[in-house]
Amino acid sequence: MAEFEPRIVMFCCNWCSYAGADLAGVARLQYPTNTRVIRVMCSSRVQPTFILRALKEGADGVLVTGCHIGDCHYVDSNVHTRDRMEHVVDAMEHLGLEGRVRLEWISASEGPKFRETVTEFVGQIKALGPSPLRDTAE
Amino acid sequence: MSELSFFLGCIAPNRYPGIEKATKIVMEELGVHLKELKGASCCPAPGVFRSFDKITWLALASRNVVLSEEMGVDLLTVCNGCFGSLVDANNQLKEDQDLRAEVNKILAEVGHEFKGTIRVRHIMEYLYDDVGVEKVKESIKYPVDLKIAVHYGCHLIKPSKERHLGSIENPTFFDELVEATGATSVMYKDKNACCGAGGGVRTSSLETALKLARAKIEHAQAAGVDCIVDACPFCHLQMDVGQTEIEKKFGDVFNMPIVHYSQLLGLGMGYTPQELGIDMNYVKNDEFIAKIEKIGGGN
Amino acid sequence: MADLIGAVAIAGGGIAGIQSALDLADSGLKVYLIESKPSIGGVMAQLDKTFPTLDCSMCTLSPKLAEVARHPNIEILPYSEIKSISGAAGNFDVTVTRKATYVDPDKCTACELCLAKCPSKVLDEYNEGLTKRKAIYLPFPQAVPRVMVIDAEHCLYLTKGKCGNCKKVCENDAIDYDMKDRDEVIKVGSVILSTGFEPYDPTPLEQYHYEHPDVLTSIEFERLLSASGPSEGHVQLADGTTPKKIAWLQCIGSRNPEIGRPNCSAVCCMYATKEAMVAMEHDPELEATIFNIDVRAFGKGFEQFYQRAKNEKGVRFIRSRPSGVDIDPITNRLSVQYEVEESVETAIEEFDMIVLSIGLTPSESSKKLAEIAGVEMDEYGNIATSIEKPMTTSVPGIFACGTMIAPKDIPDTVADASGAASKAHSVLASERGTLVTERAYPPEKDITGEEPRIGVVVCDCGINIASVVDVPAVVEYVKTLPHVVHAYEQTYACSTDSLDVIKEKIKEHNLNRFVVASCTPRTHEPLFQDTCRGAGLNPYLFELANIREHCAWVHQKEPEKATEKAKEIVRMSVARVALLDPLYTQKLDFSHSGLVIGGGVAGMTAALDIAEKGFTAYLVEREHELGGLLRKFTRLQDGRKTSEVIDPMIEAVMSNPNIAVYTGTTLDEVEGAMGSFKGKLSNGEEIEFGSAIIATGANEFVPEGYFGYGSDNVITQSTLETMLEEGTVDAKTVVMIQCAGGRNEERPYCSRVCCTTAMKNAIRLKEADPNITIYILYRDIRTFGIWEDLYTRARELGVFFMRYTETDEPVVANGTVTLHDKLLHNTPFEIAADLVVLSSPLVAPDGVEDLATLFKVPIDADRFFLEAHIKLRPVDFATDGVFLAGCAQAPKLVNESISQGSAAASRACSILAKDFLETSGVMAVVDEDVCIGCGRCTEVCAYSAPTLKEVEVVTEEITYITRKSEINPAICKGCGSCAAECPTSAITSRHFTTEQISAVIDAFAYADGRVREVA
Amino acid sequence: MSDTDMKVIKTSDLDLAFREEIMKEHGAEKLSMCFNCTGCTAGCTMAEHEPNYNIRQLLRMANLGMREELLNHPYLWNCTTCYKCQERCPQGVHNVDILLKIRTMAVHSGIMLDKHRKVAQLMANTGHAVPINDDNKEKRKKLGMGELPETVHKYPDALEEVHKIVRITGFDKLTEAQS
Ligand SMILES: Cc1cc2nc3c(=O)[nH]c(=O)nc-3n(C[C@H](O)[C@H](O)[C@H](O)COP(=O)(O)OP(=O)(O)OC[C@H]3O[C@@H](n4cnc5c(N)ncnc54)[C@H](O)[C@@H]3O)c2cc1C
Ligand SMILES: Cc1cc2nc3c(=O)[nH]c(=O)nc-3n(C[C@H](O)[C@H](O)[C@H](O)COP(=O)(O)OP(=O)(O)OC[C@H]3O[C@@H](n4cnc5c(N)ncnc54)[C@H](O)[C@@H]3O)c2cc1C
Ligand code: SF4
Ligand code: SF4
Ligand code: SF4
Ligand code: SF4
Ligand code: SF4
Ligand code: SF4
Ligand code: SF4
Ligand code: SF4
Repeated sequence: MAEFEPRIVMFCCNWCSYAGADLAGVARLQYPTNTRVIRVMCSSRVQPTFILRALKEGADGVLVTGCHIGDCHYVDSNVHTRDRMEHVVDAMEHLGLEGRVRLEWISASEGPKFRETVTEFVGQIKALGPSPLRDTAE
Repeated sequence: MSELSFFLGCIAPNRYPGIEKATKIVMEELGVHLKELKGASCCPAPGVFRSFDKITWLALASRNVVLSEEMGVDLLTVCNGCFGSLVDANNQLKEDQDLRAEVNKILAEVGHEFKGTIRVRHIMEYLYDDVGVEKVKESIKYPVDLKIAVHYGCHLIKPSKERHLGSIENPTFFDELVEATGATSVMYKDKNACCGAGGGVRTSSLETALKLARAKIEHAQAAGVDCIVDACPFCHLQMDVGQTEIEKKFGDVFNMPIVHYSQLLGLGMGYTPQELGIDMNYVKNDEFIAKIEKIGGGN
Repeated sequence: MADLIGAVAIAGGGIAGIQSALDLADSGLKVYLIESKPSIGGVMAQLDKTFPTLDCSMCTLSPKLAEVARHPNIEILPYSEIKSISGAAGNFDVTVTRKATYVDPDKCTACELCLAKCPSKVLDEYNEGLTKRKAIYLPFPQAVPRVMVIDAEHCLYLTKGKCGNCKKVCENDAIDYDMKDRDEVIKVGSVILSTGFEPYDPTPLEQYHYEHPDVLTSIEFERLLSASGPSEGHVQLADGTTPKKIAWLQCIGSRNPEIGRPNCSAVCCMYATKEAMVAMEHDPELEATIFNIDVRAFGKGFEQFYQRAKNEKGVRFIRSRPSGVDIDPITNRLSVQYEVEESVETAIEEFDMIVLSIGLTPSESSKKLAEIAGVEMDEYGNIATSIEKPMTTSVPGIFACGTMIAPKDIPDTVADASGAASKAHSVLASERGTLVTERAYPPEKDITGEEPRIGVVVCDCGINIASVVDVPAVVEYVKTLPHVVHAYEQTYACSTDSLDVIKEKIKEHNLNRFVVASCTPRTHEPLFQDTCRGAGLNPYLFELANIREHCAWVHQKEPEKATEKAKEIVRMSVARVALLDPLYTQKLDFSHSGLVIGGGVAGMTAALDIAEKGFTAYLVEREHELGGLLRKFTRLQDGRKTSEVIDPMIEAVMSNPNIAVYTGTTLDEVEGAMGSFKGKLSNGEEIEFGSAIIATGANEFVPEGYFGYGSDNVITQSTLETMLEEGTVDAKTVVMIQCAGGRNEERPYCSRVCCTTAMKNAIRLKEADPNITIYILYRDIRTFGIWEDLYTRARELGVFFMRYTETDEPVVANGTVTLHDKLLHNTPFEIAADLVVLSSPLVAPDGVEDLATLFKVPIDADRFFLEAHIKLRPVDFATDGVFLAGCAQAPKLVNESISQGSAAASRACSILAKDFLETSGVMAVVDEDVCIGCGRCTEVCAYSAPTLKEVEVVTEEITYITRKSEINPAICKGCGSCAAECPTSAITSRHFTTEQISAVIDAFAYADGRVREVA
Repeated sequence: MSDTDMKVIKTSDLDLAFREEIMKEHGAEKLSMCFNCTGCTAGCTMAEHEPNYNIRQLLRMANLGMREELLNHPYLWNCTTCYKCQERCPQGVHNVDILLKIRTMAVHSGIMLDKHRKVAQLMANTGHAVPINDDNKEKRKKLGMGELPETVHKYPDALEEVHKIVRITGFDKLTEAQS
């Protein structure tokens, strides 16, 4: 059987983490191909229902990324991201989806961190195996 | 026929008379008459004497120049050291009136005066500029089929501000003159490097001086040449006598023949190594002598 | 007086000319951009990456090239040179010789059919002669304008009457062998000279053996590194093998008075560091060595870049300048001899490749142009300007910028260029808008009720994408997706002609949505959006799928998976674009005043430049006097009193009716956004302004705890300057210690000015008393560019220079300074000093954090303000309408601070000059019917854009008053936080609606490409 | 610990006029212009073979006024005057001209190597630094040349001129054997 290749949705804010991903690209930092990026202007746009939808529709993991606290292009909007994500991560435990959702701060200059985060998260999801919601997705 | 005075210096007449003789022969063949510069002294050697006392150096050097001035002809040297000393002295006295006055005061005591009327010439530069490569080529009766490492020597071309002989990093005039004899000038490592003798180093730190000479000869040998051709009896001595010393001190044996350009030219004109004193080198390389004996068609 | 003409001629289309052109054109002036080569772009177009950010040079430049190409106010005159200039400031006749290209630019589509058939091969100057091109050619793939040119010297038809192939194959009948050079007269009000530099040709320095095929110049090496270069970015030797050891030799053709080039070239230390780093990234096995005299890492972020190269990347820096390169004639191997650090010995080391870090030299054609223009040059052919008027030439109305004035890097060039634009704009302020053409767009198509008809172009990016991703397969796949009407492949989607293709496709296939699958939207979205507009599509009906940075580049070794991923990325974008709505901007009235904070030279210049253009400037200075740091020192490096510069400037500011000066005042509150800021000053006054410039400068660091500061006779440079002016220096021996408190862990940056300052003061001391003994103890002497003259002068006057290292600093104690010198075998060298002067760095002043918070702009780790883009936006903040200038950005010299002051004014005025302000279409709106007035949006919005207002709700049964949220479009930034927070989904975050994002999530999931139906 | 380990160079002990004295010499004017690029040393053939020899070091000591140390420097006489450094110095520092000046200063302070003293005396006495010897008289004869060259060797009057000059300049005294 082919090795399990997780499918991961990644939300990136336009100013920091998307730019960090761009920088990883410019620097040709290689990382696994499993993530698909959805760009939003600010990580605070990511409402919990998006995450649930992604998981429901077959994602094995969801990675939300934004500017570091203090660096938010929208002053401190990412504080709200943090608060919302705390709830989402908590909820995952109850849904048996522990470890499948993560929030990371990646700045525009952190190409290497972008790579590390993705690489590590892909590894983590690989270890967890396919999402239990996967079957219901089709 | 052009005329020049022939300034001998020390080493050519006193250690390598073959160079002195070869020069006279080849210049005559080329239509240049060399007149004896009677009573000339040591140039005196720039590295040492200029390092000791500038005025003594200038006074003695200018005396040599003045002897030629008095004959009304330019002065020819076959030695880079002599060239360096005499050109520098001649130029400095031409430019600096105070210095000239100071030196003339001394020269007056021995009945001379520096007037600044002549040029100091080096055989290579004279051949290239005044005789011309073409004429040299025409004078060759027996092409010299040798692979040669050309050693310009430092003071032939440097300091460039006093020499004006074109590129100092990649000079070609000597090579052209060598090739005019039918020989091949072979590129070798650190071709422009110093032989190690100058500046009084051969006198004060022979062993160090020899290290430079050894490197030079090593590189020439690695390039597969038959001999090294120079234009300076001091370089000549450093690389020839030096080989015997190198053998003693470091144990390396090269058997590298060292030939002055005037001698090389003589070969091409049909003179024998013996007539040119090439066999009088301290390094005895019979094979080489046998090879160059054949150049004149074996006569 | 002749009438003023609202147009500017710019000679030289390098980054300098491009920036000047864009600023002026945006401000409403007509621009003629005259470039002698067939394409604009200058040297920057040839570079690979740029220091210190390692941005791709072409990636940052090409959007600018395209912007120039499509700007309605800019006319490019390629392959042209100025022949004569007559007239006076405000009204010049400029005669331009337009060289024959033998190709009709209106007919050529750059189809490249002719290229294949041209038999004549010529060394390609774009690749520095490392490859060949044809006699008919396009200078480089992203060239602007994108039309062919025939190189008359090498064309067989034009030289020998043979061939004629290109004419035969050209289907557009574009070839015209009879074309002649012709002169054209353009009428302008001002002229900007920006014809740049030429890389020094190292051939005369024979000892470096440039003739050896593996001895390259740095610019050739840039081409080797570049993916678009001769070996597609693979650094290789002449025999095709990969070098394992490369050495860079610095200062080749610079800092060499013996060859008549005494100046430092200012950029080569950094570009060599960059080249070494990038080369090591290409090949981690590579050993990179940089031989230098001083490492001149003086600009913002440079020192950190250098330290990173040295300490983290393992680039070897050797402080020795080999005097030549040796070639082994048998092996042909290269070697250099150098002095070994921390020893008196030399070593000889072999290298596979040697890169000569050649200097920047004024080009012959620049000198000729300067003569034509009649402007003064210095003895080396640089345009002569003064410290206080750094862009002003000796001829009124003619300005200069960039490397034509002195060697400098891209950010300094760009600042200069905006500064020169400001100066030209000031001359012609009254003529703004008189000669411009509105950017004309066709009427927008109404797409209401239409089914999505999507067009997709998948870009190869040359080989950037295509070498990893199977682009044709992606195209085929995309064609199967719902609503996709047309999909195709393109080599360079962003090239001017490709943009035209997009427009054609939109028309041809009646498309109402468009996706470009290429690179990052962060650089390319505006370009393509504008193209869509040009085709009558609302710009928001466009989507970029990033298959380069997020795919091809990061999965280079997994082409199959990358292709799959690319397909999915495009699939998600297609799903999104199908649901996008047309959005419209709003035109708002706004304030045409500018606020400048900080009354140093930068701030005062900015205020004056704004005022000169007819706008009101508020100048807020917290001290009681204007002048800033210039009050703390007494002479400039050209020997004049600082008061000669500062007094007239203060006088000009105070007497200008358009400037309101507030000294002893600070700005305490700010609200609003670009166009409509409202501020409250500490005196209680409220002001309104459309844009703001932060020019709060810097202070001299008090080097407490360094080199005995505080004890007797240990002072800083500023104190010395005061003493010098007062004549109170009473010392026989003075020791200056450089980098005192700088370039260390606490302040890891180089302060840029203190080396020059030390030279200046040492010269003053020596000139006042030739018998004084001065030792300058340094780590690197960083008298970059033309300031090398001062270093030279100091040595001429007999100042002693001794080097120390960070790990072995001099010790100051009891009237002595002791250090170690390797050449003296590190025997302690004890200087009996009467006076020790510390060159301490400039540091950011108090209060920058407050300002940063007020304007929501960032500061860096060293507390200097952080510009939007280190290379191309040196005086912009990412936040619209806010700019920065002078030492607030990083330490710099007076001329540079002034240049930035003008630059910031130019940028600010390109906004103030507009008649109205356009809001973004991307913002949040409330559906009142659904809003329950909970007010959660007001809590999360960082800008207070939503407010709860009372509304009367009238239903059939009752009428009642309730609260509903309302979002101010001028304030909303479109972050979408409110939408995420709203419990009833009353808020729509436009362009990022819940529906749109959900569709993308679904498209992620459904590999069959099912896309949700449009409602 | 030996004395040398403890040594400290104190500027108060240095001769700050030393540099000016050198720079007065024609050709030595640019001594202070050296900006320590190392180019002279990094190219010096002598340095390649004698690692302790560093021309830049000598210039540095000259610049700093280290008169005593420099005139007694063990490697002061290692330069072969090949002029490579001088030709390549970007600042136009005439390394060799300067060095030669420094050497004369050493000699005039009585600091001279014995071997150099011998050559000097030879020259002062015979007019030739390398005078003729029997071996070479033989060679000359064999080549058909006069036994003695047409130099001071053959003309005693000329030699007398040389003697007179060295007396006037004081060269004979200067290079006399030291007690
Ligand atoms: C090897 C190398 C690497 C570099 N790396 C970096 C880096 O990483 N980061 C950085 O910031 N800087 C770098 N630089 C410096 C950078 O190239 C310059 O700062 C920048 O290109 C200067 O732009 P410019 O517009 O002033 O001049 P140019 O780029 O020279 O542009 C001048 C333009 O004028 C045109 N022109 C010339 N004469 C005429 C005329 N008579 N009429 C009309 N047009 C004319 C030219 O064709 C050219 O297009 C590097 C430089 C070199 C040599
Ligand atoms: C000792 C010394 C010698 C120098 N010598 C030279 C030289 O010879 N040549 C040269 O070219 N350069 C020299 N410089 C550098 C030169 O001082 C700067 O380039 C120049 O002063 C920078 O001008 P600026 O306007 O950016 O900043 P500043 O001159 O620092 O002006 C900033 C102004 O902003 C005000 N400000 C700060 N914060 C606020 C706030 N929150 N609200 C309102 N106002 C505020 C400050 O009070 C100040 O007046 C020297 C610097 C020093 C320290
Ligand atoms: S000249 Fe003609 S053939 Fe050549 S690119 Fe232009 S249109 Fe095509
Ligand atoms: S006519 Fe000239 S440019 Fe055209 S194909 Fe022939 S050689 Fe090339
Ligand atoms: S010191 Fe100046 S000239 Fe030399 S490499 Fe560095 S920047 Fe270029
Ligand atoms: S990916 Fe395409 S659009 Fe983007 S830079 Fe490359 S060529 Fe231009
Ligand atoms: S003294 Fe100043 S300018 Fe010079 S290197 Fe140090 S920090 Fe940089
Ligand atoms: S989108 Fe962001 S800025 Fe706009 S109102 Fe909502 S929270 Fe505020
Ligand atoms: S080459 Fe010249 S400048 Fe460089 S170290 Fe030697 S003397 Fe000084
Ligand atoms: S002249 Fe002397 S110091 Fe200079 S390179 Fe030659 S041997 Fe070395």
